[in-house]
Amino acid sequence: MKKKLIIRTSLIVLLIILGIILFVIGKQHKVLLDNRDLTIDGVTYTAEAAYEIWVDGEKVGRTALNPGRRNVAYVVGPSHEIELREVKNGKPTGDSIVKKFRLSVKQSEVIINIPALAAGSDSFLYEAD
Amino acid sequence: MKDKFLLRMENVSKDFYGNTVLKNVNLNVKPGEIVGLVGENGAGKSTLMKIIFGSSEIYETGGYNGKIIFAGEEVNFRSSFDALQAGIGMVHQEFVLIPGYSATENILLNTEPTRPNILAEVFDERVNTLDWPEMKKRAKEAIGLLEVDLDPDMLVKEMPVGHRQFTEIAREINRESTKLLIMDEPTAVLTESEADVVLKVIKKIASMGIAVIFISHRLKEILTVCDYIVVLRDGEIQKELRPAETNEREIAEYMVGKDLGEKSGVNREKREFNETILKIENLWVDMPGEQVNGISLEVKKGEILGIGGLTGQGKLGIANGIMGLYPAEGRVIFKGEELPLNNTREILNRGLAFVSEDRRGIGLLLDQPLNWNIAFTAMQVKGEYLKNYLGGLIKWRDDEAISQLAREYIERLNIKCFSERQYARELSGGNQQKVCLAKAFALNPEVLFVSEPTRGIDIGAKKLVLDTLRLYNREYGTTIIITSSELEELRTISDRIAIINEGKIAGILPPTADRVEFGLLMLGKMETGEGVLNE
Amino acid sequence: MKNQDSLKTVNPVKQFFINYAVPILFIIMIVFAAPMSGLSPVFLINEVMTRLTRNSFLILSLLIPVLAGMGMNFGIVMGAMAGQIGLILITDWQIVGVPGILLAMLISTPIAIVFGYFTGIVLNKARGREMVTGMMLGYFMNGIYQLLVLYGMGKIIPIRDKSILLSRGYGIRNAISLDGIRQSLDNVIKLDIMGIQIPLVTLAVIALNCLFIIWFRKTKLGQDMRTVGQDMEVARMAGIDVEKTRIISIIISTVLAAYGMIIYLQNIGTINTYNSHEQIGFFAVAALLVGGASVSRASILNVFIGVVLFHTVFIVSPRAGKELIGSAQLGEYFRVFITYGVIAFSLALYAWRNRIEAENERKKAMMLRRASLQNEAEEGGNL
Amino acid sequence: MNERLKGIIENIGLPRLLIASFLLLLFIIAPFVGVRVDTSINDVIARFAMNGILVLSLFPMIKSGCGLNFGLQLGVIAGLLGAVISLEMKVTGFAGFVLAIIISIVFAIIFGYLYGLLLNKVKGEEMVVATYVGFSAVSFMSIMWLLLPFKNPDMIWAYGGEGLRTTISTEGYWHHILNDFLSFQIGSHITIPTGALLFFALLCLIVWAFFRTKAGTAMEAVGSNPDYARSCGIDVDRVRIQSVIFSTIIAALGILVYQQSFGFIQLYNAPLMMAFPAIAAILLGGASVTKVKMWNVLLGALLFQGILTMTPSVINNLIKSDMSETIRIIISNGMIVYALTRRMKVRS
Repeated sequence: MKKKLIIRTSLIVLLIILGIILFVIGKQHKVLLDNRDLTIDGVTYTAEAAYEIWVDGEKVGRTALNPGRRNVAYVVGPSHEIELREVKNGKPTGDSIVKKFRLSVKQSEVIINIPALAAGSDSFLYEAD
Repeated sequence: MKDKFLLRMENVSKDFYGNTVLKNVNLNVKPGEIVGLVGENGAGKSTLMKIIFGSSEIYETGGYNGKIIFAGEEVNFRSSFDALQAGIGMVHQEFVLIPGYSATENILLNTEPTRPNILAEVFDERVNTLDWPEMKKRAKEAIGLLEVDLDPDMLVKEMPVGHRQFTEIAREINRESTKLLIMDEPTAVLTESEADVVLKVIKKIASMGIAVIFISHRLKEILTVCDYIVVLRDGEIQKELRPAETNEREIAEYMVGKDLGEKSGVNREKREFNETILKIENLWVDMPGEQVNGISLEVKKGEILGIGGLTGQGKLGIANGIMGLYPAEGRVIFKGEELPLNNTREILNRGLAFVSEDRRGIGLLLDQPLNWNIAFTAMQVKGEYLKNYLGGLIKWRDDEAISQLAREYIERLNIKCFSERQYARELSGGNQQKVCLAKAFALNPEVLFVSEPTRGIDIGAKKLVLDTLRLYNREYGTTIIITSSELEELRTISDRIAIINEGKIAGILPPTADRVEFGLLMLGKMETGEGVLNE
Repeated sequence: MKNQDSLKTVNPVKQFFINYAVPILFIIMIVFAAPMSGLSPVFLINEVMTRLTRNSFLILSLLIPVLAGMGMNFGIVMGAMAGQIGLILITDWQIVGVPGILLAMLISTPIAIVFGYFTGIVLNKARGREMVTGMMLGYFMNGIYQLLVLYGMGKIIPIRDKSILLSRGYGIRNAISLDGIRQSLDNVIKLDIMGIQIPLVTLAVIALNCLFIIWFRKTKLGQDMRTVGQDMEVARMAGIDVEKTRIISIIISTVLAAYGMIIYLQNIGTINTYNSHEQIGFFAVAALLVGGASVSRASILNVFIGVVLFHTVFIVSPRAGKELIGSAQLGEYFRVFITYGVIAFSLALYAWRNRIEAENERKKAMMLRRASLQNEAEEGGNL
Repeated sequence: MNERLKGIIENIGLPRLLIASFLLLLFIIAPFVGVRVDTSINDVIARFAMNGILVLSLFPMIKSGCGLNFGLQLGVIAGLLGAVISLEMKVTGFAGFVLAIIISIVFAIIFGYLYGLLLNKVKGEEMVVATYVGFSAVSFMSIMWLLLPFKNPDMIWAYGGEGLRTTISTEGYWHHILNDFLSFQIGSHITIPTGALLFFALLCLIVWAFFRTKAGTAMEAVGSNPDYARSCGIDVDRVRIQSVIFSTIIAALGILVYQQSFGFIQLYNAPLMMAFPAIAAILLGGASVTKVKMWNVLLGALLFQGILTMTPSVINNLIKSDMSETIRIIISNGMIVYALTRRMKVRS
């Protein structure tokens, strides 16, 4: 009898854990990609270059993201990879930056600032208001 | 210290709400013994069996007095499951089987062997899968023990009746714990050849060391198979007999009791009747539990004919069949004209009426007032107690006439009630019965069937009901056919008494005949019955 | 003698046509209407395949109560409600894809268990009229569901996603789109065989459910349910807890219906918050009956035959109606008529047949008894 | 004391008591939330007159033991046929209404007879079969409304469409023909629809009288105890068919009265769910699946319509949200579920 109780309780706990896992890996995040000027902690990053942006291996938007523009990507799950490929006059320059980032389940909508990312700042990602 | 008896009952008594049905019963059964139990209706057989089998009905009505020791331990079962656990099995008269299941499934019902399963750890043992090979094996074993020819894969609904009974027995045998098997009229629905096999099976079971309590109305069976015979009457054990030292006549004597000489209540008036009013030819009635198997009978105008017999033998089927309440076949000739069977309306129109044995179920509109109950049939069948308007287009109920009729009968039959507007449900059994009689009388019938008129009513009311019937018969010359389980009642009122056994007439006796003769007829001793009549 | 007719076994061909009157009728309809509709075979097969993956799981959830003798469980709408609650929540939480579907199932499970338990208790009280009570209970619970979703969500139950709320600030919108999980189960692995799309994973889930039912029938619990379904009194005398067994059968059915609803809606891609579940009961029951099932007997095969026949008629009838009479609206009404008509016809036929069969049984038993008694009498006479 | 209280509650029935007190409460708080009591009373009376006959139509079938008439829609369809045929013939005013009644009765007799035959064949499963017969009849008629060759331009779609309109106005034919008959005002906001109330009363009287005739007595006996009736030589099946026909006719008249008051004939899916409110009302009035009295009809119609009128106005004003529909669903269907789960005598 007691054994059954233990098995049942642990099964329920297991299911709850499964639920949490599903929550984390199935969570969809809206990622706004800003190629705009940004000032963080007194440092200003200015948008100068256009980039082709790849999130988790998929290209966002059909064309490159010009300075001053914004695009949107939807990602699912906690950890992701973003790649910027610089474009000049419609041609890739070959320069590319790859960056990994993590999102918590609370972050439904985040903004990634491209100039900050390109400049190597760690605070390129922040929550949208 | 091992008890040599498997079952010992010491001074077991039982009453239902002050009505004693069993008095100081002492019964001892050894392992492997076959005990025959006989008795009239109401002798207490079924109550005794219910006590042993732990029927919850007994527990709920206050239990019993006395001691029961089973397998060396005192027991007091609260439900049949307790009894089953302890090792008592029961084979019922009506089959407790699933018709759509095979013999195997029925034999192992709720005792199926299973294969363990991981999911059972989470949910319940019930999610274990059935172990079919094991089930088949066990079913075959049980059938093998009985040494009968029973296909374990055959569906019960496709089996002949006898095989269904074997299935029931096999199920009880299959329970390894079974030490005592109660068999309540296991042969009642079987033909003789099928019954013979069942008897063999019973002997076989006993030889395996299982004790059997065997109830049957067929004395021949009791005498062939039992080690000893217990006769119950009025809740008491009358006698324990050994088959070798007794005969059917003696058993019948103990069962019905000897006439005490004076024969006080018996109808001794000899009346002559010449004209035949009702001629029944080869009547078959399909009434569940009371089947009539080809009865021929003549009823004389003006007489009171009693119909007796044990429960389930078919005596109730005759009236129900003729009145069209259950499907009937055959010919019934009333005053020289054939009655259309299965057409209640027409039969009522011709002047026959019926007071049903099922007072509350068929006899009354429990939720309607008395005046309705009494006048309803007459209103519907004869168009009485109606006011016609618009040339008969509107038939308005004449409540005043109905109430007057009701008041008349309330007075004549001395029905105790506040007014004719009281609901039938609120009356006592005896008064309800009188309402039923009044309903029939209101039709002014030429032939009146009355079934079990005194069942479930107290002694004072019984006498009143019977007196009313007698009076009605004498006053109006109405032919009355009264069916009753109580022989004494029939003897006080009838001019002739027909005893029904296994759906046939076992014999017709005058009320003055010896009780034992009646007893023998009830137990199916047709030949001696006829013989006695000729003496 | 007139009674001897009843002794003869009924002509098996006739018996077959009586038993399968509904499916045969549907096959005839399809044979006539399909060519008339002018739909191409590939289109038709694709459509039927879609309906098959969409509906089968839901209909399978009806099987276990039939086993337990409780008839068609119109109460599966409550399972559907549970499924929808799960879907609404994951939509709000923005859990997408297969994890979203699984999470919706996980959330709907305890809700469905509670609903099923409640239904089981009510149906135990309404013994002998389970079907009509289950149906009315579905309507009743719809009120409770509205209370929860239309008034509770956004007020008592926090909903963050304003886009699924009504403009007044609480209560879920009439229609919410399931973009996050739309056909994500179907699309995990999708085969294309000669233009026919086959969503393998969904089919696998359905197959899993079938296996579950087959396995379940072989368990002790399944056997007990069968026993209860055949004869409650005998089951009780054998020591089976009849009430509990019946409740369990309804719980299983309700939980499966919740999953079925989720599978159904992920294929469709939008929830009609206040309508989707309403008709699920009718359509599922109708499809099962079209598949040749009856109130007391339903198999997995009936489910698939039913889905194919019922939905083929559904797909074909508006087009055929338009070709024939020039009215598409007519086909729409015809679908509804078919659904209700099939249920009415099957249930009536079943009740009627039961009465006739009982009467035949009685006559047969009487004849047998008579024959055996007469035989015995003759033998006795010969001795 | 406690026992007696329990007895009283048991007698009236807990749900009835709850709903009656709820209704009373609504009336009490109505003035405080700005709902006029007199207009509310006016609405309740109007709706009572409008719906009462549909509730009454359940009476004969419960009396004869056929149970709750879940197939009420058949009567409604007979009434709809009467209405549209009468309109098609362009007979206006009182004559038109009488014509509609006559045509409806003819259809109701035919439908009721067939429906009764069917119900006799499915004894024990009447309610579930009746529900779906009702549903399928409504959807079948939807097809018919499209196909039947009606010509009156007041009834068919003005342009492009096919068949009859979904709602047809009775304006110009027999709109408010009963409501306005002898109607009078009490105060400024209460109008008594005398004619409709009289018609309802007349039908109640006819039903009451019928159950005092030979045939009615037989019907009641069949409902009380079919075995008793059979043993008295009554053809139980025939009596049941009579009761079904009777119920169907009253339902047909009920929908006609409804239409003249409502002002529109609603076709297609409108009658689909009509059985449930009527059933809920009679149950609310104190009837059960097997027992009914005339006062159950009147009380039930009044209580149920009272709730329907009062909840939208009062509750909406009170909590500023429209919960009336949800409350209606819960009360009416809950009432039916409650009645279905009451234990009743087991009959063969």
